[in-house]
Amino acid sequence: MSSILNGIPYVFVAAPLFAFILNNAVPRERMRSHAVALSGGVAALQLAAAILGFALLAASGRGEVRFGLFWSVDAAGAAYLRVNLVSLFLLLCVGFVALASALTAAKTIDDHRCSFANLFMALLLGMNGMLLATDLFTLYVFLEITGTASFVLIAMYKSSKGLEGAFKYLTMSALATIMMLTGLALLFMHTGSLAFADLGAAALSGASGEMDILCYGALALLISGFAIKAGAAPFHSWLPDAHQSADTAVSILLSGIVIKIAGAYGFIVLVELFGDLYAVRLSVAALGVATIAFGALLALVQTHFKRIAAYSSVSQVGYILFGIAAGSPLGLVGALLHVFSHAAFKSTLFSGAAALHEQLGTLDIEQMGGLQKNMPVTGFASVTSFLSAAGVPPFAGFWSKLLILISLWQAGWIGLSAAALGLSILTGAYFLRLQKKVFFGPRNPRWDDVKEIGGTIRASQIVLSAVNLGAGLCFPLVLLYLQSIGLI
Amino acid sequence: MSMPTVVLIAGLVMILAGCVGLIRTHHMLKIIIGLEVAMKAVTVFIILGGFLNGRMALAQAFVVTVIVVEVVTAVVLSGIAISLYRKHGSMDIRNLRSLKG
Amino acid sequence: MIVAVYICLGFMLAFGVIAIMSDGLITAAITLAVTSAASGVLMYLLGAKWAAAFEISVCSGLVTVIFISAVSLSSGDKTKLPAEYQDSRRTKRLPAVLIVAGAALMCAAALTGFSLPAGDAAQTGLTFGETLWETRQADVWGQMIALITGTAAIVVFFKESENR
Amino acid sequence: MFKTICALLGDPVNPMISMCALPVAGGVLACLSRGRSRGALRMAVALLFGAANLVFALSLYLGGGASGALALGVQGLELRLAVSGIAALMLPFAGLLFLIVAVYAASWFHKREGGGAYMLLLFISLGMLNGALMADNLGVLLFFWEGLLCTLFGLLLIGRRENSKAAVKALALSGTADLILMLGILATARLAGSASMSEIAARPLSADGPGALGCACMLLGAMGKAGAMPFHSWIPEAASDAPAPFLAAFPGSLEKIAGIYLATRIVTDLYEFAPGSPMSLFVMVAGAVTLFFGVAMALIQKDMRRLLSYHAISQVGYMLLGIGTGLPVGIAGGVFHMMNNALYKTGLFVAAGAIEDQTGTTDLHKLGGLRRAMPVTAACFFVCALSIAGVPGTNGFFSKELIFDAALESGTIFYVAALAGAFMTAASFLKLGGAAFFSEARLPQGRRNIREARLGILIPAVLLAALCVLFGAYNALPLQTLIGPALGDAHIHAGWPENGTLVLLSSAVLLLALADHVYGRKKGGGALAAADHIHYAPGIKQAYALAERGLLDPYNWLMAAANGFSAACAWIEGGVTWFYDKAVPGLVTGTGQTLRRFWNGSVSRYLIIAVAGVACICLIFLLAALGEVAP
Repeated sequence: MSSILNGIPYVFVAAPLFAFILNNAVPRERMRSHAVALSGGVAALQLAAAILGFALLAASGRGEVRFGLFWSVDAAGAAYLRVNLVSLFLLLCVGFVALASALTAAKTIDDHRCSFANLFMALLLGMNGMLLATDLFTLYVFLEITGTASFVLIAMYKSSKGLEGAFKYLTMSALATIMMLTGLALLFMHTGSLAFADLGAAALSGASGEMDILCYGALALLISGFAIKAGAAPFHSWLPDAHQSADTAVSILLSGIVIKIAGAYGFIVLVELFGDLYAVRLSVAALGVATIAFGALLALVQTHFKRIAAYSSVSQVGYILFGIAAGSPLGLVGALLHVFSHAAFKSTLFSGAAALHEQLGTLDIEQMGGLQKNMPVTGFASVTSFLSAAGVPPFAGFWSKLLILISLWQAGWIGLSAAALGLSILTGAYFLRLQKKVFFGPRNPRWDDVKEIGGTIRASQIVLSAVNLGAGLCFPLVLLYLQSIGLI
Repeated sequence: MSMPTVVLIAGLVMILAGCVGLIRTHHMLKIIIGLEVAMKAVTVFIILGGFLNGRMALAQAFVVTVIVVEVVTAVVLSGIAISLYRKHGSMDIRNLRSLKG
Repeated sequence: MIVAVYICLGFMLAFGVIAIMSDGLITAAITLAVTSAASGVLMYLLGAKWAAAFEISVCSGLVTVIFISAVSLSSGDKTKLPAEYQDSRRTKRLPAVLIVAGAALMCAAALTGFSLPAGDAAQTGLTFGETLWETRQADVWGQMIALITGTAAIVVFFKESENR
Repeated sequence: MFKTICALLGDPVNPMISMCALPVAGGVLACLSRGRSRGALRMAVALLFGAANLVFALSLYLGGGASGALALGVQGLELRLAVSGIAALMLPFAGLLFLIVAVYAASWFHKREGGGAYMLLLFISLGMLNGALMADNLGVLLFFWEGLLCTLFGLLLIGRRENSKAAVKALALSGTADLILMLGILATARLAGSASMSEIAARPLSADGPGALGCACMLLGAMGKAGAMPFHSWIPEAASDAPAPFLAAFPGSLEKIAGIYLATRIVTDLYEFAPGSPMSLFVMVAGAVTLFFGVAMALIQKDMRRLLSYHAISQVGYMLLGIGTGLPVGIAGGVFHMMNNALYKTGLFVAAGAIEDQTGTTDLHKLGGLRRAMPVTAACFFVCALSIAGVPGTNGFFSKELIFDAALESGTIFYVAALAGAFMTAASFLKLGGAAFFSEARLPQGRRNIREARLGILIPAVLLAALCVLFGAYNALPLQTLIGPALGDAHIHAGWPENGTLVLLSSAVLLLALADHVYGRKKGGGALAAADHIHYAPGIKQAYALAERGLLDPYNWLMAAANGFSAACAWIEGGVTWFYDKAVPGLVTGTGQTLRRFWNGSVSRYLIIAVAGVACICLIFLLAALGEVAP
């Protein structure tokens, strides 16, 4: 058992890397038809490995598994990678969303299949690397890789809008890079190391107990950088542009997981390291409040299906930030579970967008209406995602939001938890508007002959709706588990 | 005022200059210039850190990695800019207003 | 040494500002290369010889090449920025802003008594090569992956044609 | 006899329950009667069930009352019925009147539509009335009371679904009265610690202090059922188009029985009702106002139904005046007057119904000279009219004298008001009798051929008139045999009144009314116009105009207030709706649109916003560094 557990982490790096090499070693003409299937296989492998690893690690009672890629981790001062329960859970989410994205990509991506597979693997490597890293600088490097792969994926078709979205994302990311590197440099100046083990609030305050003003600056800059990457308001400007313009399969990846790994995971690390500093948690909470409100308000007035979904992602990231800001294990669990439930319902929604785009050729919700009859599966899947997002029991979103609210309450932020609860009305409002305009109401006669989508997208929609509901129904088990380890 | 303090302040001023360049320019490629100017200051910061805490080797390792990443970013940025130029026939970022709201 | 450091710092700052304010793209590229070189020298003076070498070769070399090839790919022999960009006019207050900001920071530092140590900490531990290869393996893997991502990007942007 | 019935039915509560249930069964039978012989069937049902009810009631009365509880199987909830005293007297009286009215109604609906539902509701009303009379528990009483209201509403609605104004008015006014009664019952039960009337009667409550609210509310409830002001205004409205049997049954007798019964119980059993107390004054004022203004409105009516209906209101005033004195003689007079009124007012309504049945109108402008065409009806009418006018020797005279006696003892002003009422009553009946029976016929051509009314209508009329004569000629029967024992008062004076001065004054007033009538006839040119000189007298004319326009109607005030209130509610509700439907979504989407315009797609703006955000986060950290932000 132990040897299996020790072997599992290698999958997360080796599988995408091997797929990348295979993808480029085989002639493109031959590879073309298999590239997306290859990506899907890697995603499925990652999902399976993460589930297995999570179960084994939880059963073994070890906190983490250290490993190096073709280097020994035992030497003093040697760098190492590691997986723990948090990163395995997030690796699971990555695999899950990647699989959903690959299923959609099989239908939506015609040209550039090989490039898509290449960049997909690079993106997976970037995200996995972030989750495996044990050093802030390594985290930064893989963050940049994630970002670069995302830019290229968005711009892949070189359509005017795709390029524009990628350019905006890149420009904002450049700002984030400057912020984060400055912060890292200032931290490094103070501590002499950027390994998680050497960092922490205690390390910053030093012997005198007084913290250097530069360290405060460094933390502020790091938080700003991650906020840009996470699309937290008011740094979210790039997010809807980029997510709207990308291919839907890419949008699933970006909205479903990239913003959470690139942004929210950064916050998780920061709060874990520096959570003792009240200002860190406070600024994350402030970002959370602004993000939920701005995202929901802006989602309410959009007319493009994917843009609504993108703003909804902004809004939901706010809830994740809330959970992280609570700074308690329960808050972290809530945030992680919300990452999962959001990944599930946002993938569902974007699969719906892919279906609508394939069948209708447009995503302007003003032109839609009454499509429930034509596309019952899409409509039903969309309803499950809506219910999960609005936090209606027993869907998955309800439970994760509930845990987040409880953790906020426990952290003494009663006003914030009330705000989170109140703002979730807006979530319901914009999703209801979307449902009404797209699936209910009178049908535009233009769409009389529209048929339901088939193939992998339909399969992914059915599976994802089942996950939305099934995860919620299984949630009491999760609660029991949490109770058994003393979190609730 | 010690020399590292002066370097620090000059670096901060230079980062400010880079950000202003990033924000004020209307030319896509000049975004790269702004970014690069700021990044110069940041690499100097890292080296200054090594200089101050005695971990110069580590600082140099960081800088090398940063430079590699920077180059990749510059390549991608110029790739996007050139593709956009082929679309719009201009490098004006004011053309990039079709996605908004 | 301190004087040399200050001179390099001055060069760096001055050419950086010129690069930002210039209307000509080639001018900007060249002044950026000078900035880069100045910072490389500064690093060398601070004791970072390998980083300085990288800075001078890659940044002032490779980035300038990339930049200039981008310029030539986009506008052929037209190296002047078109008049409507007017970067020099739009950033004409930049030096004043920077001087004010620098002075303000100086005053703040002086008033709060903030000062970094004078430096010259005894360098400890491994050499650059040992550090990079024996304690930063993860970063090296990261560099590699970044480079293959960059390659994939180049394929997408410069090799594949537009199909849609 | 009661023993026999008890032996047949077992527990004493069973015959009492059957008195509630039997009428309902009869009503259902009458309602189900179909086909050509349905009129005869209804008549048979009316006779059979009316007689059965009367037998039960008589057996109860002769058996000296009864008491029994019907346990409903729920702890603390029992349906307790108890009959004694005044209730025991009222039951056979109501049964007798009901029998007459039911026969009349069956006859009236012989050739008309809608009889089934009417009979059903009439019978259910009897069941409810019996229940209300027998109830010992105040809650049970309230239940039957409300049941009576429901049947009243239903009766008013029959056949007039489009024009349900009178029904709604009745529902609103009686419902208000019943609500007040409910309040009073709650207060009373709370004060007494029991809702059982027999238990409260053992230790009557004080009508002062906290008891005043309960007493006043209960009395108002009783007055509302009896139709006193200010709960009266639905009666003239209903009189305009309700079927004649309804008028005979409800405003004429059944409601008065219920209302006066309850008022008597309150005054004699539930509360210590001292003469001269504020509560007494309150009831007397209500009675005086009702009798005076009721009859004043009756005086000017030109329609038989409306005229009689205003009298029905006015007569309640006498009863209340008598009961309100709190004196034994007054209470006895009030109860006696109620019984008399039930007889002659029902007789008058029956006679009016007979006239309407034959001529097709009740408009006095069109009637006249019916004395010859309908002699029996005319005779009955005159007997009843003499009674209501209080001509010496009639039953109405004797009850009024008792009330006058009590009123004079309580305050001269009440006596004067009562006398003025007597004057106007006499005057209006002189006018009515003269116009309908004596003047020459004015009916339109083709309807001149008037015949005597049907036997089914004549018999009730004759019976009622005969009872009036009996109660007048032999007043010891009602006073000493019936009312005295029922009220527990052995010293009621029967026979000719003792106080000769009062008799003289009353007679003088009647003569004055006759003189006024003769003067008015001469001046106005006809019996119909005999009261016009009062109607159009300066000063009074305007008051009447206001009253005719309904401006003095408390119901209209209530409705105006209710309309104002509902308008205010609608305004508030509209505001709330606007707030939720327009303002909040408008604000939210407006904010969204503003934000949307702000994020205008410009990269520079995006960067500036981000830098501003960085500044905000730095500010948080700066404050933290300065120690301004702490958990």
